[in-house]
Amino acid sequence: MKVAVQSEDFDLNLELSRMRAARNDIGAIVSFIGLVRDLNDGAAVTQLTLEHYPGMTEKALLAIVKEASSRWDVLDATLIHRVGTLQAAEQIVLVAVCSAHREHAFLACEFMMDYLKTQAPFWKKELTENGEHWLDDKASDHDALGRWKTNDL
Amino acid sequence: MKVAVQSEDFDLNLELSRMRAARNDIGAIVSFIGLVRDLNDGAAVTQLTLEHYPGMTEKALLAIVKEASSRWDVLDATLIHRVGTLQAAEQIVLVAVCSAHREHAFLACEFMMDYLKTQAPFWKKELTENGEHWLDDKASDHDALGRWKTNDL
Amino acid sequence: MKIKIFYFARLKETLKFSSEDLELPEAELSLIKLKGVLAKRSEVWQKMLLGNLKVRGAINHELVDDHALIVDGDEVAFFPPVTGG
Amino acid sequence: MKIKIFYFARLKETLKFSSEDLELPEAELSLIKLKGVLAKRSEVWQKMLLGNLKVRGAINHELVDDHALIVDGDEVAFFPPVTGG
Repeated sequence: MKVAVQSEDFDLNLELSRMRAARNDIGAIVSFIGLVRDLNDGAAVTQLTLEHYPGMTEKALLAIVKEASSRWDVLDATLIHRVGTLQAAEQIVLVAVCSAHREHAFLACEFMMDYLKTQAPFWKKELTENGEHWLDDKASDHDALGRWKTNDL
Repeated sequence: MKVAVQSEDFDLNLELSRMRAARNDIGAIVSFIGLVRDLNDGAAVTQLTLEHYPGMTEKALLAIVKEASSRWDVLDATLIHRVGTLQAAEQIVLVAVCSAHREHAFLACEFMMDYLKTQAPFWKKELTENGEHWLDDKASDHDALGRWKTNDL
Repeated sequence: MKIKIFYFARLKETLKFSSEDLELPEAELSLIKLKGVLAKRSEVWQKMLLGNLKVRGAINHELVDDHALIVDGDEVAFFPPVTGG
Repeated sequence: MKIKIFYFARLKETLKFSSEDLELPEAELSLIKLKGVLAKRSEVWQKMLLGNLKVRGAINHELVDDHALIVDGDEVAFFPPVTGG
């Protein structure tokens, strides 16, 4: 299991190669990459700045990976989140899950993204044609979290 | 949109790069890779041979991509399935979906895998320590399909 | 009518046929009736097409059920449930 | 008790504080009571901590609700709802 908070970009193939190395028991890998979109709520996004809470962030990401691993058969998982200033089309976040079975890989990956969106201490500030502003949290992200609430983190 | 049936291996990064080239409107990419597991129903798998129905396969894959694109906001999608003889840990299938929003990317990717598992004309023959045999279809795959049945393909 | 038939996977191996061209007196025929015609060839054909095996059919590259109608020029295929992915 | 407080994102920018060490007469205090103490500093503090903004809190790197208790040595953080991913 690997979690990382970093300003550098990540490489999906590299992360998958590391997880797959020297093992033949993986049947399914589901990965999610979140990118900076050039348009948010109708305004052109020039750049995005990501702030985080250094002392807490890695702990929160580890807790998410651990919780996912306790709910599903996860052979390995990687969660990388970038911080600092990013341009349109740059990669923000990677969640990758290896499992024997595809249902487990899909569920664990979605779960991790939904939890990350509402529980990990990152904040986005957008620079658009209309100036700079902090993003508000989305009701849809809180709704997405709802379906996993058999027990809380 | 791209579908392919091929004996050669595929490269996830290469496929994602192609889909991402010259566009800034992608917010989420979900990808699935299916691999040859060394163990199936308790027997060690030495190799896997994939047969398909050449005239029908690409049509079936295209129909799956089209159906997914009609149900969710899919900016681009790639579906590659290998045929021929594969060894343990080799890649079998790739489904990758680009969307503005993560829910759409996840749903479209899962949908495509569930449909492919039950609708695309591929057949697996395993060579294990106990000899060679054709795989049977799994009830769990038919169950997985059930949840998408608002209308059929 | 003249049709072409393909066999795949376990069916192809056991029947020792991968494809054939067939001429039939009927102008149209349901998939299940075609299975019946083929099953008369021998015990093996009977067992493979009308036995305990689940046999799926396609007409012109579309998955169809047993009641689908085959007409002149069609490409028919018989195979076990698919197991790709 | 002595505690450390961190502020993030909009709170940090508006309050012009990223962190502070604070000594308080109480031996323990709920998060909401701490907000009340800080809100007395000025109108801006009042508005940021007890206004319309949703303010989340963490104690020792764990997300907590307003009734969580802070004790000596704790690291407290205030921030808006998270928006990563």
